[in-house]
Parts: sequence; C-alpha cells; structure tokens
Amino acid sequence: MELLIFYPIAGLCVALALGVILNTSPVGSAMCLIGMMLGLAGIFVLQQAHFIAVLQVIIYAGAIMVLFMFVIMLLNLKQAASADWVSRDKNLYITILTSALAIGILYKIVDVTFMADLDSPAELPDTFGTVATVGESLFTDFVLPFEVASLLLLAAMIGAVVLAKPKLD
Amino acid sequence: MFLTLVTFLPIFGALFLAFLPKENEGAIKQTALAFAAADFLLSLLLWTNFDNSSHRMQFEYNISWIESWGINYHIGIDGISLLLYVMTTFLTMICIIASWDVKKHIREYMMAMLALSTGMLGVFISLDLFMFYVFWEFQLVPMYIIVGVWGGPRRIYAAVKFFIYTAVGSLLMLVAIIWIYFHIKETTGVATADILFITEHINAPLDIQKWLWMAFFLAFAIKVPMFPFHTWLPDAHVEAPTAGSVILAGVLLKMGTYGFLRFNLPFFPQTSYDFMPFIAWLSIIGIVYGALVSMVQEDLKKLVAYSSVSHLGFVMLGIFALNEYGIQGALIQNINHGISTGALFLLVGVIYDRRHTRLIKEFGGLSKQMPVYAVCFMIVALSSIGLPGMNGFVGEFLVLMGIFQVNGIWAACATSGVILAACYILWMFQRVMFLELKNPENMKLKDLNMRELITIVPLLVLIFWIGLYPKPFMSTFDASVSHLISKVSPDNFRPTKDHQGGGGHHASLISKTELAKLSQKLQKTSHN
Amino acid sequence: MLLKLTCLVPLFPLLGSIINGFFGLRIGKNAVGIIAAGSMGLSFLTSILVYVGYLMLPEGQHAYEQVVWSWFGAGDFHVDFGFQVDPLTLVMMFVVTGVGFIIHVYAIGYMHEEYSFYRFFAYFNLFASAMLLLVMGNNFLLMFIGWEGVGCCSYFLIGYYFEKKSACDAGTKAFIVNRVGDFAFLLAVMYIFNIFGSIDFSTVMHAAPEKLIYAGEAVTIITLLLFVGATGKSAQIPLYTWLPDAMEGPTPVSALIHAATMVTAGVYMVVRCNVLFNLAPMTMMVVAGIGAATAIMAATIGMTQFDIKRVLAYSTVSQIGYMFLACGVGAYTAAIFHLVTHAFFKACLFLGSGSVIHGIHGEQDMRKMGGLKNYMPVTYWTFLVSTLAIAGIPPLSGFFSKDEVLYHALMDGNIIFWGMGISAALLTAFYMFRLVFMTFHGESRVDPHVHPHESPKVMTMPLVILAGLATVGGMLGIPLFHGWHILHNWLEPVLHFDLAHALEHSEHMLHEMGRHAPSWSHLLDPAEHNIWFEIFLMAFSACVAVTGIFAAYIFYVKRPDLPGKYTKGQWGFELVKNKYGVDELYDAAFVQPTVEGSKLLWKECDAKAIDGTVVGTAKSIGWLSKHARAFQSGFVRNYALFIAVGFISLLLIMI
Amino acid sequence: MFEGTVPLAHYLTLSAVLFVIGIVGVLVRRNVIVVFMSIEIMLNAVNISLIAFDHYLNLSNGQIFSFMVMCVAAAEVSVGLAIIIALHRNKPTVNLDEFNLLKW
Repeated sequence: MELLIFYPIAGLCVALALGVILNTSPVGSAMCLIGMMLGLAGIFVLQQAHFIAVLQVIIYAGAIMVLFMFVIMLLNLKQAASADWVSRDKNLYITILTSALAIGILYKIVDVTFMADLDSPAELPDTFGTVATVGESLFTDFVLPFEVASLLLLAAMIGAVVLAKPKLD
Repeated sequence: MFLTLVTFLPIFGALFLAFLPKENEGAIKQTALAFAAADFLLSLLLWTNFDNSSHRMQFEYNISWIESWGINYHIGIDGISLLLYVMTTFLTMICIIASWDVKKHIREYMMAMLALSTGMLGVFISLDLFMFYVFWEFQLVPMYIIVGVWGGPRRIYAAVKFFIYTAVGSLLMLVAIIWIYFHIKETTGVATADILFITEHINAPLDIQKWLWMAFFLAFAIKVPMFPFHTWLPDAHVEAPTAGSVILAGVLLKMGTYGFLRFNLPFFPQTSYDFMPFIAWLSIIGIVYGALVSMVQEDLKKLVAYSSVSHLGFVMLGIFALNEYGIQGALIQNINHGISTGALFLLVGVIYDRRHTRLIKEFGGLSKQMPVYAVCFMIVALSSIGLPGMNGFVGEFLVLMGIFQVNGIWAACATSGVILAACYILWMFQRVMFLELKNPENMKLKDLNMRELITIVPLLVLIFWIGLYPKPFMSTFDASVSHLISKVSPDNFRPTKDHQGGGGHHASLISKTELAKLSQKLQKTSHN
Repeated sequence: MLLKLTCLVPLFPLLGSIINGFFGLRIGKNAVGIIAAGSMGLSFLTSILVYVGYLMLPEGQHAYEQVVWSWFGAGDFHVDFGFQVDPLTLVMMFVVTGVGFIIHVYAIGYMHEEYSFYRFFAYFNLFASAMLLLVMGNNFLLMFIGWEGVGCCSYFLIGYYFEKKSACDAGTKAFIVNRVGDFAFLLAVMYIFNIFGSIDFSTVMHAAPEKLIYAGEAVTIITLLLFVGATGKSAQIPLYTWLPDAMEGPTPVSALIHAATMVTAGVYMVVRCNVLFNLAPMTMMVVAGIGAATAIMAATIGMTQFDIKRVLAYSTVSQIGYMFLACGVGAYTAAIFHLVTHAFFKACLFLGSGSVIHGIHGEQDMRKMGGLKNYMPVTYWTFLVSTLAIAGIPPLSGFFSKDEVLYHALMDGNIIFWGMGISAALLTAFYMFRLVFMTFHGESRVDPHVHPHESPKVMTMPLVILAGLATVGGMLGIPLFHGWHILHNWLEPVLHFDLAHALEHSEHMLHEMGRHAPSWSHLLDPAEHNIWFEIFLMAFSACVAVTGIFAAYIFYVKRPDLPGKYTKGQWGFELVKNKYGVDELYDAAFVQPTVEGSKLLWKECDAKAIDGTVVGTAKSIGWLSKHARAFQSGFVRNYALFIAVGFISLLLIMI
Repeated sequence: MFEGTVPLAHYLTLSAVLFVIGIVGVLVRRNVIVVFMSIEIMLNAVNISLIAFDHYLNLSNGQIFSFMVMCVAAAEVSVGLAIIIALHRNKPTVNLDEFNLLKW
C-alpha cells in the first residue's frame, strides 16, 4: 500500500523537478518547484515525519517559494528572450558533460545503494516524528545548534535588508 | 667593514639621488658620478691594500644574518674576485659618464645604474651561498629596468627574455644551493651556507655531484653565455642603452665565469674534470660559431654581441683547461673582454647617438670624417682580435696554451677562432670606417667630443697597459689560482699511471707522454 | 756598454710614430718627414753602435740578451720583453734600419702631395719598429708581437688609400691570410713550450738536440707549423695570394714592407729556428719543395702581368721562393745572403717603379709606358742595374746570392730543385727585362697629355744608393774562396749545428722508448765541395740569365708584335695570366662557403633552431597558459562545474 | 506486489535523482533565479535522505538536521535573492554569464 502511494508521488516529484530546470519561464519553474515541494511533503508523511512534512509545506512551499515569486515579480522577469538552455555552442558541451556526470553519479549512487546489504528497518514507536519527540531532542541535545540557527536567520535577515535596500545617499 | 662600505656606497648614492629634485639634472648627474668615482677610488684603495701573496679571503667580515638558518653576512675578496670587483666600479664610473646625455628619467636611470653596481659588487664578494644568490638575483632587476625603460624599440621583449632566461637558470642553482645546504648540515652537523666552509667540507656522492654541477652549470652557462644558451645576449645587447651594453658585456657576463671558478670548480672538482671535454667542445663551438655568426651581422651591436660569445668561449675554455695557464689566462681574458668589448660598445654608442642607426650599411668612410674616432675604434678592434702587444693577446695566448697542455686538437680548433676574429672585425671595420664617404648624412658627423674621449681613453690606456705589462694585474690572482689549481688539478683525478691505457684526455701529440707510455710498455714486457 | 743601447733601436721609430701620429697635422710636413726619417737614421746609427758593442764581446760569447721587463707569465710559463743581439739579428737590423732609412727618405719625396702625409709616416715608422721587434726579440712571443705588428701596419699601409675599395679589400685580405699563418705559428709556439718549458730562443735552440728526436713526430709538426706561419708572412704557396694585391699601397710601402723586410720575415724565422728545421728532414723537403714551386710559379705569372708593380710583386714572391729553397736544403747562409741582396735590388726596383709612376702621374700599366729612359735617366740606370742584379748577371749581387742558392740546391738537395731553380732564373731574367724594355725602351705609349719627368733628388738619391748596394752587395759572400765567405763566417755562431750530437741523443731517446733507431750514418758523410763544379754552375747560370735577357730583347724590342701573336688564344697563357685562378679558387673554396655558411648558420641555426627553441619554449608555455586561462572564465557556473567534476571524480574514485 | 513498506533504497534513489536534477539545473541554466531553485531542489533531495535514514534507524537526528537545512535554505534564499536584487539594480539582467567580473 505504501509503495502504491510512494511511486506516484516520487514520479510526480521527479517530473516536477525536471519541470523546474526545463521550464523557460521562471514563473513556470517556480510553480513546478512548489508542486515538487508539496510532493516531498507527502513523501515525508509517508515516512511518518509529520513535523518535518508540515514544516516543508509551511517554510518551503509557503515562505521560500513566496519569496521567489516576489522576486520574480519584482524583477519583472518575462520569458527569457532567447532560451538560455542550449543557446550557445559552448553550452552544448557543458550540458553533455554535465549530463554524463549526472548519469555517472546517479548510476554509482543507485548501484551502491542497492548493493548495500541493509538490515531490516527498526521498529518505529508511535511517537516517531511527532512534534513532541522532535521538539524534545531539539531543545535538549540540539539546543546549541538551534540557537545558532536562529542567529543565522537573524544575520540573514539583516543581510537581506542591507543588500536589498537602495543606496541611502 | 671597508669592503661593505665600498659595496654599498653606490646604492646609498641611489637612495640619495631619490631625494634630489627631478628637474635638477646637472646635480643628479654630478652626484651620481661623484658616488661612482668615489667608489672606484675606494676600490683602488682596496687593491693597493690587497696582499697579492695570499690566496686567502681578505677584508673578510662575517656576522650572523639569519641566525636560525645559519645564514651569515659573510664577505671577503680574494685574487679571483679582486679585479672583477675593481672593474665593476671602474666600468660603472665610465658608464655614468657615457650616459651623460640620457634624456628620459635621468634620475631613475642613474639610480638604476648605482643600484646595479651594488648588486654586481655583492655577487663578487659574497661568501655565503644565500647571500650570493640574493645578489645574483638582485642585480637582474636594475638591469631589467635599464634595458626595459631606456632601451631600443624592442626593449620589452629583450628585457623580458633577458630576465626570464637568466632567472630560469638561477632557480635550478637555488635548488642545488638548498641541496648543498642540507647535505652539509647532514654530513657535518653544521647548518651553514658559508662558501669557504662548504668548499672545505663538501663531499657529495658522485652521481649527485653530477646533477648539482649541472644545476650550477646551467645558471652560469646562461649568464656567460655559452653556446647554445646565448640567444638572449644579442637581443639584450642590441636593445640595451649604450651604458647597459657596456655593463652587460663588461661585468654581468663575467659573473658567469666567476661562478664557475667559485663554485663549480672548488665544489665539484671531480665532476668538473669529468665534464672537461663537454665544456671544452661547447666552448670551441662557441668560439667558432660566435665568430662565424658575428661575421654576417648587419647590426653593429649584434656583431659585437656575437663576438662576445666567441670571446667568452675562450674564457670558458681557459677555466676548464684546469691548469694555471688556462685559468690565469681566463681571468685576465675576463678583464680584457670587459675592456675591449666595453669600449666597442661605447664606440658604437657614439655613432648611434649621432645617427640613430647601427646598421653597418648606413656607414662607410667614417675615418675621413671622424679621424680620432677611427683611431680609437681601430685600437679597440685590434685589441679585440688579440693583436699581440694589446690586452687580448695575453689572455688568449695563455688560454690557448693552457688548453694545449690538455689536448692539442682542442687548441687547434680554438685557435682557428683567432683567424675568424680577424675576419669579422676587419670586415666590419672596413665597411664602417673605410671606403668612400657616400651617405650624405654621415658627412655632418662630428668627431668625438671631450666627454666621449674621457670615457674611451682610460680604456685605451688599459688596453696597452695589460698588453705590454700585465704583471700588476696578473699578480693579484697568482696565489689564488695556484691554490685553486692545487685542489682541482686533473692530476688529482686522473687514473694513476699504471692504468693509463688510452690517455684519452691527453694530447696524443705530446712527446713527453709518448715517452712515458712507451717506457711503461717496455717495463710491462720486461716483467712478463 | 754599447750593447745596452739595443732597446733604443726599435724605440726610436716607435717614438717617431707616436709623435707623428699625435702631432703630425700640427707640425707640418717637413717636420714629419724629418722626424720619420730621422728616427730611422738614429735607429741605424744605434745599430752601428750595437754592432760595435757586439764586436767587443769577450771571445766565445756570441749573443747578448737584454731583458727590458718581464712581460707576462703564469705558473712556470714566463716570457720576457727582451732583446737578443747575435749575428743574424745584426744582419737583419742593418737591413731593416738601413734600407728602411733610405726608403723613408724616398717616401718624403714620393708622398709629398698627400694630405695624410703624417698618417703615412706614423704607420711607416710603426712598421719599422715592429719589424725591429720581430728580428730582435729574444723569444717566440716577442717575435710574434713584431710578426703581427708588421702584419697590422702592412694592413694599414695597403689600405692607405682607404677610399678605394680594392685597397681596403687588399689590406683585409693581407691581414686575414697572414692570420692563417699566424694561427699555425701560435700553435707551434705552444707546442714548443709544451716540450721545452720555455719559449726563449736561446733555451729552445740549445735544448732542441737533446729533447727532440731526429725526424720525430714532434719536431716535424712544430717545424711544419712554423713553416706554415712563414708561408703566410712570406707569401709562399699556398698563402701567397695577398702579396700581389698588396700593391694597392703606396710604392714606398711595397718597397719596404712587401719587398725588403716584412715578407722576408718568414725566411728570417726559419733561419732563426734552423736547429729545429735541421732536426726535421721531412719538413726540410717540404720547405725546399714549396720554395722551388713558388719560385717557378710566381715567375710564370710575372711574365704575363702588365701592371709594373704586380710584376715586381710576383718577382718578390719568386725570389722569396729561392730563399726558402735555400733554407730547405740547409743553406741558411745562402738564404740570408739572398735576403740581403734581394732587399737591396728589390727595394731599388720598387722605388724605381715608384719613380716611374710618380713621373707619369700614377700610371701603372706598362702598356702605357715605353721610351721613358730619356725622360728619367737616373731612374733608368739605377733600375737597369738592379734588374741586372736580379737577373743574375755577374758581378752584381744577385748573381752571387742566387748562384749560391742554386749550387746548394744541387749539392745538398737534388737535381729537381736545381732544375726548378734554374728555370725560374731563366724566367726571372726574361720577365724583368720585359719590364725594363716595356717601360724604358721602344716607342713611348704614354698618354700624350702626360709629360714624364725625372723625380726630385730626394727620390733619386735613395735609388742611387740602393743601386750601389745592389752592385756591391755580392761582396758579402763571394763563394769562390771558401774561407772568405764573409756572411758565412759571420753567421757561423747562429747556424752552428752538430748533427752527430743530435743523432746520438735521438738514438738514445729512441732506445729508451724501446724503439730501434734507423741508420743515420749516411747523414754524417761530409758533402764534397768541388770548386770547379761551382764555377761551372756559375757560368751556366750566367748563360741562362743572358738567354733570358736575349729572349726578352727579341720579344719586346726587336719584334714587339711577337708576344701578342704567340699568346693569343692560348688557354695556358690565359690561365697563367689569371694567376692560375688561385684567387677565384680560394674565393669559391673558402671565402664564399664561409660567408654563405655563416649566413645560413645565423638565419637558420641561430635564429630558428636555437633561439627558436628558446622562444618556442616561452611560446608553448604562453599557449598553454592562454588555454588554461579558459578555465578561469569568470562564470560562476563554470566554477561550479569544476567543483562538481572534482567532487564526482572523488566520489567515483573513493566509492 | 505493492505489499510492505518502501525500502530505504527507494528513498535514497529518489533523493539521488532529485539531487542530480538539481546539479544539472545549477550547471546548465543561466537564469539566476532558476539556478537558485535548482539549489533548493538539491537541498530537498538531501532532506529526503536524512528523513529516510531517520525512519530506517528510528532516530530524530535526521529530522533535526533537515530542520537545520530548512533554516539554512531560508537564510540562503533571503540573502541570495537580496543579492540578486542588488545585482539586478546594477545590471538589469538575470543572466549569470553577464556577471563575469570574477574573470578579472
């Protein structure tokens, strides 16, 4: 049953990811990306990581993608005048090289993964992935990284403000 | 301490010049000249206080410089370096007079000249390998600037070629220096780069000696320059300003031969002996090849430059004769070449200043228009081809005699350079000085003026002085050379007489050896 | 002590040269002339004083050496700036200073019209000084100073009219050809040092019999090298080609340098080293052969030339050939004797020709002369006397000296040498009288605008003196009374050579080396001296000379149309007239290949191969860098790509 | 056929596929925004792996880590987009190839 849910969602995610990089219009890309993130949230749910799934929807699909959309709007980006995909000769070989590499690494990862002799999965308690469990370890074992992350966000916020604001003088 | 003063006086002069106002050209020139002249006089004082009878370093001064690595500020002067040292100060002075009419950036020019002087002097007195290397590289910079800024139309190309070519060789030398440093540290337990100490204690294994020798060889051979590392020389000479050419020919090239005498020979006597035929043939090729190529040059400076290749071939041949005649001849030939070729460059510079061309075909019949110039040129040219009674002969003859002791065939091949020298010099002289004065532009040429005479005449005096009475010069390095020979003489390495089968290194013509050989054979047969 | 004055002999001309060179323009022509000739005169007088001093030397001492200063040295090698006075030197000193003085005086008149009068005399004096160094030096290297010094002065004097291309070329050619000889000379000196450990004449000559093996390899090579040096300086085959061209110089130069003194330096050197040559029989054969061949070859060319000075030049080459022939058969006295008489009559001939040229305003072609004897009687008579001398008519000097050479060629050499010598004598008589007849006799073919005139006293006086010397010079060595051969007795200390002693040593040395000495006993047989045979030979050669003169008379006075008829269309004649094409051959064989080869060497080897490698290295590094620069494209994406590539490669390698 | 839970290898494969797609996007696209989005894809792909291992091993570290990744992503996007805006202000383009000042 799980598999039945997994494969469609996984397939959709891959298709949407491809849509992101193949789409000529940034808006289209962004839409695909939102779709992909929602799909991933589904995958997380499938893995019983409910908290992360929720965060995925809220932060990624919500906040970050909205930011993307804002910027796209702000810059008034239309469909690129000439498709930048393989427009130049030089890009052709970069693309080929990249794809070859990509296929190579993909093959290698998959190969390694399937070759690995894995034990059977652990028994999962019911509390797995709940806000409570995650929150508990977040505020006990990982409290320092958590605070650092908050500082990071603060710095990013200030940085974004400084960078994005027009010159004062 | 006195030696330090003499060595660094010019660079202080350069610093001093930096504070003079740029507009006051007269003061700049006079100050520069004053510093150079003072330095020359001080170096003469050095000479008069020099003890000819000792082969040891004199005016030695040794304090620690970089203590943790055992690098010292160690200077001193011996017979091998004394004359080169004095010639450096002398030529610097002459060159400053000769560049009196430089128009562009006169202050910077004089500063470069003086800095160059210190760099060159430092090379000759350094008794610490690292210090030597520092000076060796340091003098490249002012020379590079002199060629690159005040040179001819292709000056950048020439300057870069000069710099990179010589730097490539030096880097290999640096590797060798570092190897020696660690080797000495390992074998003696003393971390030092002191040349005297190394000379005493170095005992590298033969197969590594070969590589070290090659590294030093490359650095010095490029500098000398030996065939086939000579191609930077014509370019640099042609593009350099007159004074630059004089210094280049007069001193810079000598640093190469000096290096051979100071490092290759005393550090690696066995390898030097092994490589003797190799060097000898390279030198002979250099002598003949330089002369032949010189013969067909169309540019006066290029002609002189190629003739340098030929002359320096004699010097190298003399050094690697590894006997007293050869090395003494090479040392005096060093000086001779500095004087004769320096004077030739000065003289070419004179007509270049007037006509802005150096092409031989532009001239002809100058001796009618400029008789004094013609006479000076003639004397210098004759000295350059080694006319006896002038300086060139003394050196050339000793060198040839030295090499004759080693191998008669080599001597014969090298002597052919004497014929070729006459060919290229006389042919050039004829085309420039003789024939009809046809070119209307040459009809207005003025003869040498006072300043030019002042630069040339001392050189002419030296030409005859060394030619007729070289004792005062040659006695300075007598003791040092004897000492050197006692260490590097082939007799130390030649297989003992019992094994002397082919006697390949010895002239088959020599009846003495013939005698010895035959008597041995006789003995052997009688034993049997 | 008078001998202390020795060093002054070369010094006077040197001073004269320096004064004239530096102040010549300012002090005026008269003063220049006086200084130049005066310094030579002083030198001559000093030579006489030295001679007197030499005569006063104690019994048994035959040489005096004066070391002025120590020249240079290295290790055990040491060479002094020192002079040596011995009989041979004295003879040469007298020739150089005496004839030199006379020619200097003559030159004052001859060169008077020249602007660079002072330059001429500066060189001329310098030459005399160098020549004196050459003959007076006490070692090989000092001799070499003079040797090269005279070559150098000769270079300047040949190229005196430096605006003329032919003159410059001739000067350069002379110098370079001489250098070829010098090259061999230098090698010989080094070899000598290698064996003897010294290059002083006295040491070397004294030690030679003990250190060298008779007919050994070493001595043969040394002497051959020395002889090559001599051929360069003395214009012998194969290095004679410069001398005829050297006639581009002013005539006094030809007289002094290219006839009387410098070109005989080779002969002097061979005689000076007679001990070495005596030890090398093979070289002696070569010397004699080359000498004889040169004598006859130059004489044939001399017959065909029309330039008056060139004929004399070839005649000089030919006469020096005689001297070498004499040396080659061991008759050193004869060589020196001929050298001296030749200096007299050839100087006179050259000066006479100069007088002729001067008299008809610079014309040198004999076809444009003729009938001049009426215009310039003094020149004619002196010229005739000298011509008779060179042709070998008794009792003039040339007869005796040449005859002595021929006699020794037959007695000590072989009949072939003698045959070559006597044929050359015939040719000499012929072409010299051809010269006289064409110049002074017959119809005048002088350009009608030119009015021939006799030269001034300052020129004719030297002619008269030299003609006088050419007449009586033979007294030095009248061969008939053997004990009375003045020159022979005089030179005895120098030429003394104990062959038996040398052979003994050689045998000893060979024995030490384990070799067997060949039988040399036949060498020690004394040659028979048959006075009647000598007289017969003299008569014979006198007849030969007369025959030559008679033939010339027929061809050039009686039937002037004959020469043209006989020679027309003869390829042999053309060949000889073109000097056997030797110049062209040398040009094609040595000069052109060298120049063209050098050009090739420069353009192809130096610029392309060697510098090409250097520049090529630099360029290939530049090329690499240029392409490596593409990696630093500045596009972040490219950098990202490289990061990815690196990362993935790591991954692929590690997993 | 579709019985049982999803094996770990499948999650990891999905993660790898998405990651590679992200890489390709970063490398071949020139639109700076799309490049950014590709980076997001890569980050998400990593998250999948982290969660999958968590799920497999019964840990919470992976979730914490993916939480951190999200933080970083948020920070990165905010700063990155700000930079893009700043850049765009200097040079009105989003084509990365135009920003080649790094070459010098």
